[in-house]
Amino acid sequence: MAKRIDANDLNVYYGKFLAVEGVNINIEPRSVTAFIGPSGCGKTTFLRTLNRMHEVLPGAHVKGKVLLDGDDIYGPGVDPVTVRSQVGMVFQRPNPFPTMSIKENVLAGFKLNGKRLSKSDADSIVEKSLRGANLWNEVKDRLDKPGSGLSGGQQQRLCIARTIAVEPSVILMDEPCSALDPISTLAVEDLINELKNEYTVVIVTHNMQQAARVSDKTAFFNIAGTGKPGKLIEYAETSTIFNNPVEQATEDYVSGRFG
Amino acid sequence: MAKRIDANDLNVYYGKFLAVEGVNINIEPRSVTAFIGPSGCGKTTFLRTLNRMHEVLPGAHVKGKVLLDGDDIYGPGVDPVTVRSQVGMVFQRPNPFPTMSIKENVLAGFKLNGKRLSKSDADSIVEKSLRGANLWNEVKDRLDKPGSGLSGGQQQRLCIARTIAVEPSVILMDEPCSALDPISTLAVEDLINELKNEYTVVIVTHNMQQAARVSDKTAFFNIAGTGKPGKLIEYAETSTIFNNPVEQATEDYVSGRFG
Amino acid sequence: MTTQKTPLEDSVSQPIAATASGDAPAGPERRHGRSRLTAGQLPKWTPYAVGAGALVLSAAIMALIGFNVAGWVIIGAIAYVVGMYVVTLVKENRRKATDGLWRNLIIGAFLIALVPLISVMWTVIANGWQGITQPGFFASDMQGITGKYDRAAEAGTGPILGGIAHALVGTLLITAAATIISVPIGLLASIYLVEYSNDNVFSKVIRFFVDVMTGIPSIVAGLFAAGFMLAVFKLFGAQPGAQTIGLSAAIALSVIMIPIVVRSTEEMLRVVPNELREASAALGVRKWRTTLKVVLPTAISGIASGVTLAIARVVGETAPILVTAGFTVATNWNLVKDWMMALPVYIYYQLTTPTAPQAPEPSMIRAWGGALVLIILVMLLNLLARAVAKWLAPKTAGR
Amino acid sequence: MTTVTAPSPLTAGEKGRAGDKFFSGLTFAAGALILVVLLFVTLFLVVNAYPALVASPAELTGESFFSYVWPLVLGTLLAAGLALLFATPVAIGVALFISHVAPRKLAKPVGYVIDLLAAIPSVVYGAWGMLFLAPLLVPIYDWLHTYLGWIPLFGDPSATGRTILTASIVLAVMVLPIITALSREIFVQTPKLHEEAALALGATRWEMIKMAVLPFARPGVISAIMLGLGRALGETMAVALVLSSGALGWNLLSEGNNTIPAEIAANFPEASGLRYNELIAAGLALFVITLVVNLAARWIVNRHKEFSGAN
Amino acid sequence: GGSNNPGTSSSGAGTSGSGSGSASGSASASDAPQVTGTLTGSGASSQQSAMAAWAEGADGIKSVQSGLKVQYSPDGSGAGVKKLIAGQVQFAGSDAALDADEQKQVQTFCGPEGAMNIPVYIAPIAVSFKLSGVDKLNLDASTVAKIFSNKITKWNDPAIAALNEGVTLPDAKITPIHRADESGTTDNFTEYLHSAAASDWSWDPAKAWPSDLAGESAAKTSGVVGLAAQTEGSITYADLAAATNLSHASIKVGEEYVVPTEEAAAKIVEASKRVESTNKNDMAVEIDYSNAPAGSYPVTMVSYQIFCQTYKDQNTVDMVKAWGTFVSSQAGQTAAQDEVGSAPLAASISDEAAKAIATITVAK
Ligand SMILES: Nc1ncnc2c1ncn2[C@@H]1O[C@H](COP(=O)(O)OP(=O)(O)OP(=O)(O)O)[C@@H](O)[C@H]1O
Ligand SMILES: Nc1ncnc2c1ncn2[C@@H]1O[C@H](COP(=O)(O)OP(=O)(O)OP(=O)(O)O)[C@@H](O)[C@H]1O
Ligand SMILES: [Mg+2]
Ligand SMILES: [Mg+2]
Ligand SMILES: O=P([O-])([O-])[O-]
Repeated sequence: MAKRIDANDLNVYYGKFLAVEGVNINIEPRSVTAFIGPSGCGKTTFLRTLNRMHEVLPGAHVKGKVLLDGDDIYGPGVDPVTVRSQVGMVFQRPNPFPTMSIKENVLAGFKLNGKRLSKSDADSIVEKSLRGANLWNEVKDRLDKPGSGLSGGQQQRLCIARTIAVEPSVILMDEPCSALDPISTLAVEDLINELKNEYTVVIVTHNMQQAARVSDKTAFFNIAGTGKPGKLIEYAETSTIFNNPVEQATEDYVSGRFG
Repeated sequence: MAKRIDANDLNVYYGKFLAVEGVNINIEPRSVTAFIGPSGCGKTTFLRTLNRMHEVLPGAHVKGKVLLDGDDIYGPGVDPVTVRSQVGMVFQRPNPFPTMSIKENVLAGFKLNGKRLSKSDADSIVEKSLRGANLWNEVKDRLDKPGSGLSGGQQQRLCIARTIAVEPSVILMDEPCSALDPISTLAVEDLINELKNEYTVVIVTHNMQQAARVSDKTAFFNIAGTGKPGKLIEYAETSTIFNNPVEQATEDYVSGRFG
Repeated sequence: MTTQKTPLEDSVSQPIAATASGDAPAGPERRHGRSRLTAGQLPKWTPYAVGAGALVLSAAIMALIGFNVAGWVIIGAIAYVVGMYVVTLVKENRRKATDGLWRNLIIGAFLIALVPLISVMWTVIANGWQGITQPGFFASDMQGITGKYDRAAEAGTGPILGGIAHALVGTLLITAAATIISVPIGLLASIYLVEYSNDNVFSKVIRFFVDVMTGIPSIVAGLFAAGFMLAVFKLFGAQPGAQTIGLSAAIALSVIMIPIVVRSTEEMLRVVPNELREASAALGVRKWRTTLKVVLPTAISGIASGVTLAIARVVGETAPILVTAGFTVATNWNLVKDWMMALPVYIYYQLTTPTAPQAPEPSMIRAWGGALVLIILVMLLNLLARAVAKWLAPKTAGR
Repeated sequence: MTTVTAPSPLTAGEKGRAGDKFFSGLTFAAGALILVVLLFVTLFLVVNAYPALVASPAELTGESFFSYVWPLVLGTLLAAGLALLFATPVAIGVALFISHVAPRKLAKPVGYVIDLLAAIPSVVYGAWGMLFLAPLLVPIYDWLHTYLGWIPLFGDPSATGRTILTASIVLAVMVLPIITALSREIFVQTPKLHEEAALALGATRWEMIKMAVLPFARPGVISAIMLGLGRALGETMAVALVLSSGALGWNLLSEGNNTIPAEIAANFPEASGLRYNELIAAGLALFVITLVVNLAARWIVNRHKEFSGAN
Repeated sequence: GGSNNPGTSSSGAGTSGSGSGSASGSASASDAPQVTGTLTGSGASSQQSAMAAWAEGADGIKSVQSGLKVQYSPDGSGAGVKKLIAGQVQFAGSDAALDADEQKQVQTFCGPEGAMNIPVYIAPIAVSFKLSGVDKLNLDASTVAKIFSNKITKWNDPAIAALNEGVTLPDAKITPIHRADESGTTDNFTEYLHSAAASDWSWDPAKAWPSDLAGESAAKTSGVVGLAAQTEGSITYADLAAATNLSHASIKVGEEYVVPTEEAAAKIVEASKRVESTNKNDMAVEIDYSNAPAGSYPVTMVSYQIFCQTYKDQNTVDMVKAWGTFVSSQAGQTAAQDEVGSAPLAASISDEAAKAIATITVAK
């Protein structure tokens, strides 16, 4: 199920503004990769290019290639929808559908695509996904209540549940735990560890410890200054990045006081 | 400038749903208080009652008293606007005004006072606030660009800058660093330390280390189970909470694996 | 997002909001001394005092220039608004004064809007009630009704005969047909503008011309539709005159409706947050499904409002229907054959060419009765639209 | 780009894509259809107006088509302009009242009540205007003339009250619900997040509206006003019934002035030959005005373009 | 059920008969063969009330031709003529006879002989006023012209007073009210002023009120009548039958003042000359205002129905004949008089109309 991702010389633009420049990276299947770096360096931007969410914004576009198991997702004739159904994403800001109940939110990936589910299948998917996101116990009694009536952390976990419910090959997570308490964080990290057995997982995090705990490889992004594009500075085994990075910038960043 | 806050027997409702029950807490002026607790336990809810933001939601109301330097902010005839201009707030989700430029965002609250600002005054306030939120360097060249074109962490810092620009007596921060990288987090923590000299600061955080680092006192909230109200379990010096808490629940929580 | 956004309940010590705010009950034991939070605040009775003062002042002014109630109330209201502003400005501060001023102006705007509403409604109900309570008013058309009966009715020697059945049937059919034509076109076009066009030149052209289209006078729309249908019918070799049918009227009305639907829907779609589209896209949902299942439901309340507005607009049109669907006294259920009557046409002709010129009263009664029915019809539609919107709309709650 | 030998699995899902293509094609077709309709309307207007545009002055109502139509053009703009002037502030006030000021329990019924105004057919507005409003306004016009007569707008008052001012008031009442309903829907959609942001800064309700609601709603409100303008420009029956039409004049209190739709509606039934073409040409003139007014409005709007509030 | 229509219901011949007292429907009073079908007309709104009587009334066409359905759209004379020319209707109602141009255009549909104008509706146009304390007023053409051209502005003007000895006229402003829409009424009224008071009325007669004459106006007959009734000191011109709640001026003819009545109106039409026409059966009349016979009322409008000389098929011919003959017959005219108060055609004109209509045939 898991697929590998390779980005070759990827430049990412917002209109004319070059936000991320020249990224080359190979992400192995069945692995967890963490993106770290200072705020505004382009982690989210780059992450969003991996499932073609970037181009949703007006004027946003990329140059270069992103290969999913060797197929260029920006190749001619490629349907972004096909890409996105294989590469799922959890956003930095939780965004449950306000028109839907908690249950419908979890099933959104099926329901919106018009797939029919038997009630028992639906129930089991809902339970499995919500358990996976460590939310089941908190919401099992109010599955029919609107998803927007949840606390910030609960909403974030709901979005995680929604994404894993459709079982994509690759899961991108943009700071999935930033709104979570340690217990939920732990649960999500466990989940990531589990997902790794079947999926390719990419996560953006500001939490070095988390990166150190969950990821196999770590990519450090940095930005030279305001208005400059973000760049991939170093990409290596997580232990290398945290213990003996090649670049000075990496060392400076990871040895700063931890968040 | 700083003011003390006392909550007496505070119950907080969403319509009929009792979300937080029986909180008694005394927050000293010129101190930093951290609220910790699992997701969904009512930290945000309680925090929002301290500047009457809670009642903005339909059906939401409180019972009990919150005293700001001895005056009940829920007393008869009290204008919430007066309360809010004394008790500032940074939200869990960054919310810069999308139609305003970065500069206008920073000045948004300040301008409410209606004092005419000379351009140089305005500039110095913008710079001071943005520096305080560790955002100045990243945005100084694009102060006239929209605030919504910033990265998640940048937006969050923009909101912090906007709040401190008003110089309220009390500053409430709901997970201000959750979207920030370690460097910015550090800057915000430094800022909190500085603010403490003049203001009363209350912060919600999931990061135990952060709570330990910046706060003088810590309040631990917990929830007995789904549908039950959140409660203030223990409130004491931060060192006490982290080293020898009275309650078992507190001990369990703070000794869990850290986020 | 809520369907009907509730007001933010931060009361500014004004009676209207105080009733609704979720204030905690006043603590029984007030602290000695006034709270600093309420320091410098105007006492609760201020609005009443200023109001009384304003009315007295207004009475004095009216005494000078001749008393009349409307003038007294209007000048009193202005004096109250100004008075409250000045008092708050002097006793509290400029911000509160401005806030109060705008609040009063906004409430004032509402009250001003009520005046014509009540007046028109009063006129219609007072005149129309007798009409709709005539026996057989809804069940009969105008076949066989001539001036003789109206003269008798006006002389008090007979009942008021005739009714609106034919016009009601016509209006319902024509409006339904126009709605069926315009709503899908309008919705789809606005979806194109917001979701698919990427603001290309073509979309700019559409948007611009849709605006222009809103200004086409209804009579021109009618003449156009009549000419267009004539050409179409000629093309198929039909008898000239065969194009005078309900469907032609529906097409004329569509020309008026479409721009309203497009414009209102476009605005409503535009305010749907992008994060919802992104959330759906990230789940691998196709754009058309995202549009239909996420974007539209989120905007449905506004869309329903726009569609209702469009229907309300065309359901009251006279000229375009007359020149396209003809004029008849008999009930016709067939949209594609024979002339068809519509309520506004009926009302217009009953008003302007009474069945009995010497005894216009029964015609007036029928006309106002028809007007009342038309209004009730649109209100029912409005309720229906709201129900549909509520049914499809976001479940409320939350931040 | 790549020289793929085997087809990429990513391009395989053509089937699923058909739905998208179909739907986007459908929306495009709808947009194109609107343009086609408008093209037909334009064609209809031009073809039917042409004879009047090229006719010798002797055959026309006025000395030339231009001299016939320009007073009507100004009259139309005057009536619509006044109507918008009256309606817009009230309408936005009412919309704000419903969305942000009225107690929650009141908001819905109030919105419904205001929608009632939209439910009233234009014939009825016309009848109301001529039978009820016009006589009511006579003393007020007298008063205006007595005290403000030095302003040229308030000249000799009419004995019947059927003046351009009355017509504008009726038009204002008619466009009010349009602007109100759409603005209200937009106001209601203002993100809570931004409203709360403003309130948390210590904004009063009005300041919150100014800071968060109005900027967010600005484009939508402008659209609503444009729709109202379209209605005011194109309204036929109400003006035809209310206005005692006549030559163009600045005196708002006396009979006189006319609008193009009313002129067409009043004279179309008896028009034959060139007169008919002349009326259609007047319709074309209105079309052109609408075009110009919209161009101007867009130009003004775009000049002040700010950051979009939607996202 | 629940229908309160007096005549036939839409289901056909059955009569629910709640209000109708006279014999109708199946009782075919005519010896003419029965025709069935729908006849479509369009045109002058002035005829609409009479049309209701002819098409729907108990004494209307249904009483002689129960299978003939006639529908009439009061679009206005111009629109009606246009539709006839375009072949969209089978007959037109018009306040003005076809002019030479229109006669030519109508030949496309009606065949080379064109169409015939048959007078069917004669209406006195009353000069009506609202002046409290005054209900009788004598006026002559020149005074009327001066009033409507804003030369006389007060009710107690010497010119009016001179014609009304013994009447106390108030010192009140006169508010003349004219038709805002183009209309046959205005056409006839201005025609009268133009020919009877040429020196005081310089404008050419037209359907539209002179554009340089300022004044209050309202749409449609009911509009001017309603506005006049609302406005003290007003004066207007309108179809006598519709000018309710107003007083009517007597108009000077020769040396006497004639009260507007149906009979007086019929009289002048009878005395009028025919207009030259390319169709030999055309009965368009031109009222001669200057030589109005004594006791006739000159301000009179004649409204026509316009029929083709030939139609494509026999059934249409039969329908048109049945209809046209009935409407112009004494029976039809009396029905309209009963219902609307229009002036019945003189018997001689009826007869002539019957002959003209009898010549209608199928196109070869
Ligand atoms: N919609 C946009 N339009 C223009 N510029 C943008 C947009 N979104 C982000 N940017 C800019 O692109 C750069 C990278 O932003 P990005 O959101 O990828 O940062 P990030 O690494 O995710 O930061 P954070 O950790 O704060 O989320 C920043 O300079 C940001 O201001
Ligand atoms: N608008 C709302 N309506 C109803 N219930 C709500 C609403 N917002 C929050 N709740 C409920 O109130 C409880 C407390 O929520 P709150 O947001 O205060 O949690 P929290 O401690 O801030 O959690 P987190 O750390 O995840 O932000 C939760 O059970 C939540 O589901
Ligand atoms: Mg980011
Ligand atoms: Mg929270
Ligand atoms: O019959 P009119 O043409 O005067 O309406």
